[in-house]
Amino acid sequence: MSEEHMHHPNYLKIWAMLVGLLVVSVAGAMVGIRVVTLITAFGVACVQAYLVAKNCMHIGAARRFVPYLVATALVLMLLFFSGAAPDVMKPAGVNWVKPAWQEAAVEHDVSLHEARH
Amino acid sequence: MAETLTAASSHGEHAHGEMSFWSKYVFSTDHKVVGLQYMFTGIFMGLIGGFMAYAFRMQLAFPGVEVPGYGLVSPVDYNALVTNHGTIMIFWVAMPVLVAAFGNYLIPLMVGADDMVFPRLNRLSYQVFLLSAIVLICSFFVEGGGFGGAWTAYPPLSAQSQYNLTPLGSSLWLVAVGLEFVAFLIGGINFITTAMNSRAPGMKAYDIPMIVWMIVVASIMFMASVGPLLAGAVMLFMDQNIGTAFFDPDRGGDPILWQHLFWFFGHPEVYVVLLPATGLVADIITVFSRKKLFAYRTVLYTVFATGVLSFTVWAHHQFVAGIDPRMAHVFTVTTLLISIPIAEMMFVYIATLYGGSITLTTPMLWALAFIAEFLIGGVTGVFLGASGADIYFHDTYFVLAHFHYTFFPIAIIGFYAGISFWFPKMFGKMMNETLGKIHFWGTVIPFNLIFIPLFVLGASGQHRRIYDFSHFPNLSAPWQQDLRILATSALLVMLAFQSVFLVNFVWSLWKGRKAGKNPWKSNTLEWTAESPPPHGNWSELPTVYRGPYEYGVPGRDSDYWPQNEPN
Amino acid sequence: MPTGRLAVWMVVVSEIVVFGGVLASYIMHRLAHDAWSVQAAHTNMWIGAFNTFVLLTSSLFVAFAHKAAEEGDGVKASNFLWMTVAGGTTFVIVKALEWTSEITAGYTITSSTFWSFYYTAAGLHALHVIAGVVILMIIAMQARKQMELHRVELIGIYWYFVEIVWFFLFPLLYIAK
Amino acid sequence: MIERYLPAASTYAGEVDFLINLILVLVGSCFIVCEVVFFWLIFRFRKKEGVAPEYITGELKSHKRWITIPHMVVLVFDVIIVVFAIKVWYDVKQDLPPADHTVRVVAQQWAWTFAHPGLDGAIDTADDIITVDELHVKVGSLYHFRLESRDVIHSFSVPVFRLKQDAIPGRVITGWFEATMTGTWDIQCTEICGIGHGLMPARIVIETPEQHAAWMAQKSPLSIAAVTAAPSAEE
Repeated sequence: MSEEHMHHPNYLKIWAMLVGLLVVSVAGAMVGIRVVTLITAFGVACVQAYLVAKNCMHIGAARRFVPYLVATALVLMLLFFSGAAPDVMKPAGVNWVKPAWQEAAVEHDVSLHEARH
Repeated sequence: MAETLTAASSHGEHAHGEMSFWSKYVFSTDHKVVGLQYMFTGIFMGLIGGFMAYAFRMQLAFPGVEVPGYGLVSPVDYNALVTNHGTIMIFWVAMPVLVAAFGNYLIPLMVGADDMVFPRLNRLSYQVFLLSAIVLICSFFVEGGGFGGAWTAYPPLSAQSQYNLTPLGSSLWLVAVGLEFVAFLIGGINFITTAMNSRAPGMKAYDIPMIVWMIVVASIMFMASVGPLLAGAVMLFMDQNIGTAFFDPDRGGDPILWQHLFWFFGHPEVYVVLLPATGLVADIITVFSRKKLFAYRTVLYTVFATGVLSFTVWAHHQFVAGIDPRMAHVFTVTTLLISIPIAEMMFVYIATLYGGSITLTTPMLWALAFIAEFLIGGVTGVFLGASGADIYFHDTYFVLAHFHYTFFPIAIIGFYAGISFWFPKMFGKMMNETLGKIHFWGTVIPFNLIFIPLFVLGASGQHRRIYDFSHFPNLSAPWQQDLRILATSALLVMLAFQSVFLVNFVWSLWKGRKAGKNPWKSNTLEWTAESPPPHGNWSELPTVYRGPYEYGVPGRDSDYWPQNEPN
Repeated sequence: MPTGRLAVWMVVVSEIVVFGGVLASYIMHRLAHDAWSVQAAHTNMWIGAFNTFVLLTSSLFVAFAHKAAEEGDGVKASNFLWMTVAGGTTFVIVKALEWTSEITAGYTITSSTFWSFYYTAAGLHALHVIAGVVILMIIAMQARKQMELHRVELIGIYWYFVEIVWFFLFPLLYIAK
Repeated sequence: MIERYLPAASTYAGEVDFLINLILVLVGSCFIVCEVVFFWLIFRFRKKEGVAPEYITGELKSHKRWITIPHMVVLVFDVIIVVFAIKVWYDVKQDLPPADHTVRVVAQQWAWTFAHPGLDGAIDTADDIITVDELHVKVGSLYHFRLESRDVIHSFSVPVFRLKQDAIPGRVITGWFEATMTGTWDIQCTEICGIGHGLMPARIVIETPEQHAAWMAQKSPLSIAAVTAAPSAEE
């Protein structure tokens, strides 16, 4: 096996934390306030991912190059998102519009409006 | 642990002693055999790609004429030919020959390892690659013909068969490209781990030959950029065959998304093939000018800078493709920024020549031609990266000539430089210098005569992927047709001269002078093995004492100082 | 650093960008189309939460297996790995039942782009789970014979990665409505 | 460089050409210096008997200068090019001056359909003049074009205007041009759009206001109606 034995944290404790976080994210969704739901859901996902990467995947025990590369991959995805979103995510921009998307959004608003009344 | 494991597995292979032809050459796990398999497959695909170029260039020069050996080039054929010429030359020639063939052959030899760390994965990588090549070739012969929507495969044209009329051809094309990516992901992981973990004792980061660094950085870039396109390929495949609407604007999708997914990979891909070529040029010019590489660390930093910046420039391919005009400003700045590390790399190579003792052997000629020709490709890129000028040049023959001035030096000149330099190591024989020089001039001069006319045609507004320009009054002036004929004639000459290379290759294999271990008096480790190296490379693995470019060190009798020679 | 571990991390990095491509595309569309919340309301959060729990627990066993393998106890490691296999299989079965009910309710992959993304992202993840289960079984059989014990750690890293992807898929597909 | 092959026929064509010439001069001079130095070095340091190669690491500051100074020059040139490129791009693509007229350009496999405003001066009315593969514009008037595609991606390129814009299905993209000389020129589709991509030529006819009025009188549905109505009024 590896030269140095890995430091093994108490996996049961981490498992309990992860389950607790899962309960939090489900509970956040039950509250019914959109902002709270989104914050708990994605906040929990990030915390869970960090816990697993640090304690179970032992990312710290890997060569320093590895966490940098993982971080780079994540940054690249952020970069891709920010490069593509101004075109793909928007129904209109400078000197261009997507008529079908705008119509769909209007229809959705109308149906929401009708549903409320 | 890793080292003992690899050693154990490769010794397991040795234990068989005399292996049958099949296990020695076809299903071999030896990195050298896998590298040569990649190389010969690449050459074979290159012949197909060259033949395609011949067919459509003939059509352009002599519209409607029966092309000898092909027949009439219909508009359908024309589109399929240009599409598959581009796809083949980038994914099935440049990638396998530069990254996989030289990477497989050279990395273990240059870092002093007996094989790749995962020999069986290496074999798998080649098998997947071969399968992808077979799928691609099959796609030409299915009903409806090969895919004809350009190598960029923009949907909705590529996504919906009522538009492209090649329902099966476009799906097979996509599957082939996807398989090819998987092959190179597997191969790339092998290159990175081998270079990081199997280096000879004493070989520190700055003692690694440039080509190894470059292939490793290229593999990392490939690994980090190909994912979104693989995901996009899955989405496009489902659009084609299941009826989803990821790229269909009428049903909530967006065709521009594909362009972003494609070019987010597509631009780093250019540097993925560029870096290995520049790496081998660095190794060759230092040997034949008997000079230490000028500012080794600077070169390395320029490589890293290029690698990082290359991820930030992708939308310059989409300036006029419907992206928001404000985004073009960002991508113009990043695109022109990337010219700095690349220019610096070229400056370093030119500076390396200073004070040298230059012999113009065939590999050196190729390496110098790479620098001279790539400079043209580099400077013409500035016209296209500057958003305002790109409005005019986008999708004209100017673009086409520009990227052929980058890809031809990379893939073809780079390949010939590498093969003429490492041929003695690969096959134990020297190549014929006279034939090599005839082939060199017979390739490089016609190459310029093909593409300089195309720059002029592009500047006069000639746009791409048109099978017959006589429908466009502004493009059918006699002087324009003359330039097209000139380009085609030069292509024919260039293709004919490639037979000199094939003759030289076969003749040298058969009758070439015995090479010995180190015919070029080079420093790097591969030259300390037998030519050709046996399975396992060395009977005793080498130890490294210094960097790879210690040529002409003052106070020594010989002008070179091999890496493995104790002080 | 052991070669195998380095290689698995490389696999993880290349997978991050594959899933990153799908998820970035999905998020862009999701933010662009408020109307998708109507479609997203039809996914069942409780099934998703149950599957999260199953994956969480299965990777607990992988952690135990890794520890056992380091101590050289292949049989114990193998037992834990088989429990992980059971978890992965449960995940796939639950997923299959869930999809069956959605498809019979009329929400197929071509119903709308939301459902296309839903099936693509979850399907790609499920394929990774299935592949992981197959590899886990091979390694469990080897570990029982005390062979290749270092591989227990390697499949563990991959399995955790699959789990982390699910951590993000769960809110994206089931909670954000 | 471009005017030698193709006249400049729009208000911004001169700007684009100037940018291209500027880049040509800047990178061209870099390129020539590089190649001259390169070939001179190959000649000067060819192998001579008894002359040993020099040992230069390139790590010394005095040596690195030979790299860093050209590198700064490239940087300065880049900055100049970026400034002009952004200026041109802003004028051509981002900033829309107020229009005199608007035309609708619709691309499909494999033809261009142009909707010109008729006598009422507005598009999307009964008075529109619809033409296929022929766009008529007045010299000296500022046009907006609304670009659409019915099926796949096409690209609307008018080389004499130095104008190019892809037509994306699902999007309406607006751009502008103002012609400065009369004549008839090519419109190209520059994005591959299927098997008929090579058969998608159109023409742009730039006319004097008088010619344009005459053309409009002949083609406009309103004036045709007036002409057919006129004889009965005279009788």
